[in-house]
Amino acid sequence: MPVHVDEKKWAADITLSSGANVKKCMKCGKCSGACPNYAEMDIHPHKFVSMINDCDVSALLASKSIWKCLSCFACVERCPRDVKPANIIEAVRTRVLAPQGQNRLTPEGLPKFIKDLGEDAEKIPQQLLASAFRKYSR
Amino acid sequence: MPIDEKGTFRPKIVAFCCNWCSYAGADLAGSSRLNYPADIKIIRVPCSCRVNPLFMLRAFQRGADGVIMCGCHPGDCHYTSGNYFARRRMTLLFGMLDYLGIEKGRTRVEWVSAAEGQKFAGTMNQFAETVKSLGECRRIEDLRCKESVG
Amino acid sequence: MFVCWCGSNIAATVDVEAVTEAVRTEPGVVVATNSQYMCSEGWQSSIRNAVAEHKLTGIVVCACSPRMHEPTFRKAAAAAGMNPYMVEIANIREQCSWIHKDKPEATEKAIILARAAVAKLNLDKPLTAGESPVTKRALVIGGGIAGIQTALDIADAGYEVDIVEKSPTIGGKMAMLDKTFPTLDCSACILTPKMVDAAAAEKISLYTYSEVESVKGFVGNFTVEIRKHARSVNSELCTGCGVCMEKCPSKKTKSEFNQGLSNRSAIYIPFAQAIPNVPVIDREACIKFQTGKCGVCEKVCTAKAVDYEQQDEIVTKQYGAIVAATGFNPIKLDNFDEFAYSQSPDVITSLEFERLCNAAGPTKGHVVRPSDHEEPKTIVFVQCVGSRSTVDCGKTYCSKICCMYTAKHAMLLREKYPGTEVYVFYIDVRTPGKSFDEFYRRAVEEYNVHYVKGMVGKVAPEDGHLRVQASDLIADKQIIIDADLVVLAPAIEPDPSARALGTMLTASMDTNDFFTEAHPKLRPVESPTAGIFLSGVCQGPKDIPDTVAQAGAAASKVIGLLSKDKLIGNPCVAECNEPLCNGCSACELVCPYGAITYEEKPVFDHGVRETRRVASVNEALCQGCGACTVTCPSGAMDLKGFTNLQIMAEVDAICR
Amino acid sequence: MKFSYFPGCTLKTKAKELDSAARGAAEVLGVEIEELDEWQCCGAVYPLARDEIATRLSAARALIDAKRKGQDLLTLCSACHHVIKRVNDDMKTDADMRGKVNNYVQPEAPYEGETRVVHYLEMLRDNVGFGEIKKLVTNPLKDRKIGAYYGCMLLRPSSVMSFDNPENPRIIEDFISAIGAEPVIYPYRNECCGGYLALEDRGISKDMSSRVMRSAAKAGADSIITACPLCLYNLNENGTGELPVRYFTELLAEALGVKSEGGLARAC
Repeated sequence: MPVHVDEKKWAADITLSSGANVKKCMKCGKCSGACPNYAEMDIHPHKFVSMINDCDVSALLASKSIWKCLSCFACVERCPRDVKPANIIEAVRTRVLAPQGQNRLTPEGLPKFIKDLGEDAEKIPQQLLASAFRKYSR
Repeated sequence: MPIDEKGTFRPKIVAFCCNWCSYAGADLAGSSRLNYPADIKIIRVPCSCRVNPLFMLRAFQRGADGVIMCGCHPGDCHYTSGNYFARRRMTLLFGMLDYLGIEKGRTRVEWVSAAEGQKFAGTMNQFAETVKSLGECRRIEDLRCKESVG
Repeated sequence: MFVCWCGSNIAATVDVEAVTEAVRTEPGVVVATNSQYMCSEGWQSSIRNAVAEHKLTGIVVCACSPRMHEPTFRKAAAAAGMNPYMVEIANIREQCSWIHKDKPEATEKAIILARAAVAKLNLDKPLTAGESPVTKRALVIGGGIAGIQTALDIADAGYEVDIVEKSPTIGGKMAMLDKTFPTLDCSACILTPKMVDAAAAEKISLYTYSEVESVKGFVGNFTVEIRKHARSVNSELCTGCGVCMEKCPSKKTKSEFNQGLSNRSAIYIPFAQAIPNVPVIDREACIKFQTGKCGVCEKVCTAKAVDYEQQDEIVTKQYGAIVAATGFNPIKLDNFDEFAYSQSPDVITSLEFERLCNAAGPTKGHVVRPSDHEEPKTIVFVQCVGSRSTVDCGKTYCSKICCMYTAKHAMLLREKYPGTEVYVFYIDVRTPGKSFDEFYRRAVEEYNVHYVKGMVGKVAPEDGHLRVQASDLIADKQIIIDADLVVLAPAIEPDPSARALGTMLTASMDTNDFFTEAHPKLRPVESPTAGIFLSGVCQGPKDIPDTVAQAGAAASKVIGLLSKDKLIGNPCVAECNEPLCNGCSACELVCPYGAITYEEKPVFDHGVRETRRVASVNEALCQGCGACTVTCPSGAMDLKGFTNLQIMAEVDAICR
Repeated sequence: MKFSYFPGCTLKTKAKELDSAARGAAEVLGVEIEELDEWQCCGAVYPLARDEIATRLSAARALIDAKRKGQDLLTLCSACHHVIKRVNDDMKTDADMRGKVNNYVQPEAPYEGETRVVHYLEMLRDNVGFGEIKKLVTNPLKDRKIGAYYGCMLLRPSSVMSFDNPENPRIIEDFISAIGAEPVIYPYRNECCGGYLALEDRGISKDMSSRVMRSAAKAGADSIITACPLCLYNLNENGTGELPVRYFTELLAEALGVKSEGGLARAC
């Protein structure tokens, strides 16, 4: 985790890469209302939008929500203002993963999960491995 | 080439605006304090269908660098159908002007409603930028007029 | 030449003195001066003096938009004894000083605009406006509370007025409501007397089950065709006894009036207090019309009023003024199925809820779940369904009435069923209006309604409940409620008939199909099209008090118009230069008003007098669009006030 | 009817039955399927970040190949469909992205999103027609109550996917009716199964998948069908185990009387 973060610049970068327009948010909270994984998150989808707007990036980078978002797009679909909270969460996650050695999932780490699954491991579809690496590593 | 003190090219742009929608849209741009270049001068006409292609030719003849016509949105013409006539006339005219070497970027038709001040200013900014990048238009300029005026 | 400062509005970015000096030497300019506020009474008198002193024949005013003060300056010119159409305005405020920051640049532009105006004025000719008579009868389109109130007020002033309503009865949406906020008085109790008054008023004629077919003409002189749909029941003979509805074997059609919560017969009166109290046959649902067999209603009708042969009838009438009062509908919720509206009968709209609450409704006012007719214990209200939304299926505006009626619904529920838990999920609670916020606070403080800030994200019908998932933004926690009934507050939108009507009336509309007013602040009940007035929600979302106020305002504007015997027309109309006209009829074909006809006329051309077929403009019909002028191949057609030469002079001045 | 076909990695390995049944059924339906020559993994995840170019390239290549053949591009796996359809939308609407991708791939002519991306279900609905399928069914799956599981990727975001009504879809239900079974509508059929977290955070996946399966079971379904290998895996491994989960193509093949072994052999 980077210690010194130029919050404004990061907020601008995240906004740009997410393609989301946080200014359009009217703070209705429907994204968080729709989120199927709300309970597991420390910072909820609507807050990602307002915190990016406030350039409050450090807290987002440290949040556990970025690992809990399912990318199911329920928030994107139901947002009445077309703000795209999931895109913002993803953009924050990519920032965290970007520096060397920040990968959440590594080929070396994989055996652990597979061992946990025991015999069932062979049922894992390629799609799961491919998507897990796309989501959690660079 | 008309160049101001700062050394930038200042195009001459004539805008024809219908009284009911786009002229009102221009007024709204004004009352919303939305900026667009002073190079654009608006002529008020009752309807876009009042704009005779000759007026546009006249403008280029007199040294205009760009001409834009604005009217009500299709279907919203105050006079029911005027903008449809205007649209067809301008399509033909612009084709001919292009043939004469007056680039497509110098002519434009845009539908702006009375509520679209933002769109009006945006369109004007864009258009002025395009015309500016195309530079001076002397293709059909009548130099005799120029000299007589001095 | 008069240049206005408009306080600092113009003078701050335009060097008014420089403009005055620059135009002083323009051809034809005799006097050039500037002042603080040209539109003020003091300066208008100084215009009068200048006209007299210098014997001016025309004036140019460099000021705000002609859309703002053209009438003011024309009046001043007329008062000074000048022809009022010898006034030209250079718009140096909206189109110059307000948009440019650089003073030299703005000043330069103002000078050019002033020169163009001078160039145009030099070619101006005195014009005389024609006069046209006023038909002293008004048409109100739409028979809801807006239309009824407008008609009553116009009739009260002594003018004839017709109401055209497309459904079988007048009354509109207000007739469906139970109680009204913030006083909780019964909607029917205050509406039905007005409906009765409208029916009884001598000056009011009702055309129910009728629609406007076409509109021709112009302010003071509209000709309107009204299509009276075939009721299949003779209104003259019908006694309204209702036996036909009782005996009708086709009883499976969803009642429009009850929002589909109950069924009605094929021959029906929408509700007990309907006006007129005459049934119509819904031919789609009628067995007789569909199969040819049945005819029960005809047999049981002792008054012999049922008439299967009845045809649509077209009535043509003349009007001086037309009022649009076409009202609204809640939007369809097909695209909001995250709230499961089409998946569970227990997810209803607020209008359906009104019917459930209403003592005359399908459940006699007993609030029960449509699925099992059980009393709901937990009720969830969801606000802003489709309002304030920028996605395709939503509406960008606030629907204005939902916050208040939801507070009302919540309060009524808690009062009638104290054992219920009532939740309202809101984005913002908007209560501007007299006694409105107090009303909402009562719902919270006295009635213990749970207001939760946060939009509902999903409603899942499961195990006979509706699992409502939302997040409380203030507590920052998730809320999951097993509700028995979910009430959605859909955005409201203009009735779909408004779009076609707008085209017929050439009345402009905004992107949401609300009618546009002539000025958002100063002329809120008039359409920019002369003679067309706006009443009620067709102009924008509003509640009953606002609607009634606007209805009255529209009526007073209509009365003002109808009280005139003659109207001064627009003199800027087309004109045919007869010697140039070649009789080709091109102008006749493009004229949207049918104002051009061809006549055999003596024409004097190059010393020869002969009879030719030439265009002739009816100045009363011509609206001055100028389509004919450009179409004319020989240049015979020109538009007074905007002649070819004038516009070219402006072009020349700008390009100089 | 001839389509270019993008099977995707999983269909070549763990989800062979999804693929083989689809091929077998297509034959009966008179649909010709032409697998793209050298397709690469779509990446399984659509890169939301607008500055990601590399991760869009394989989808772009598939699209360009289909354009070259002048065919619509048929997909089957939900994830592949999602990725390819969205990349195609980028190529259509995002000039900047279009420029960059074309710069990388260097096709003969710049690709501007011309290819139509069609999911197998859309093909059944729009090209073959459910009415036609009904006629071709030789073995109607009578007395089966089937819950459709849509998941996320086919439906959302609807502005791009335009697959069906995202909150109340009909297409798989209509499909179920066409093969003679009874569709069961349940509220969580378009909610996430938690697939992406199935490796890392299995607890969450268990909650999500169980909710979906319970919801279907409560509504009276006797089985669930899906188009997504990850959803299938996840519902099977992490669901409540109440209901069997199968691919929709398997049931289609069954209803059409297609022997799946033949298909399998060919696919291997």
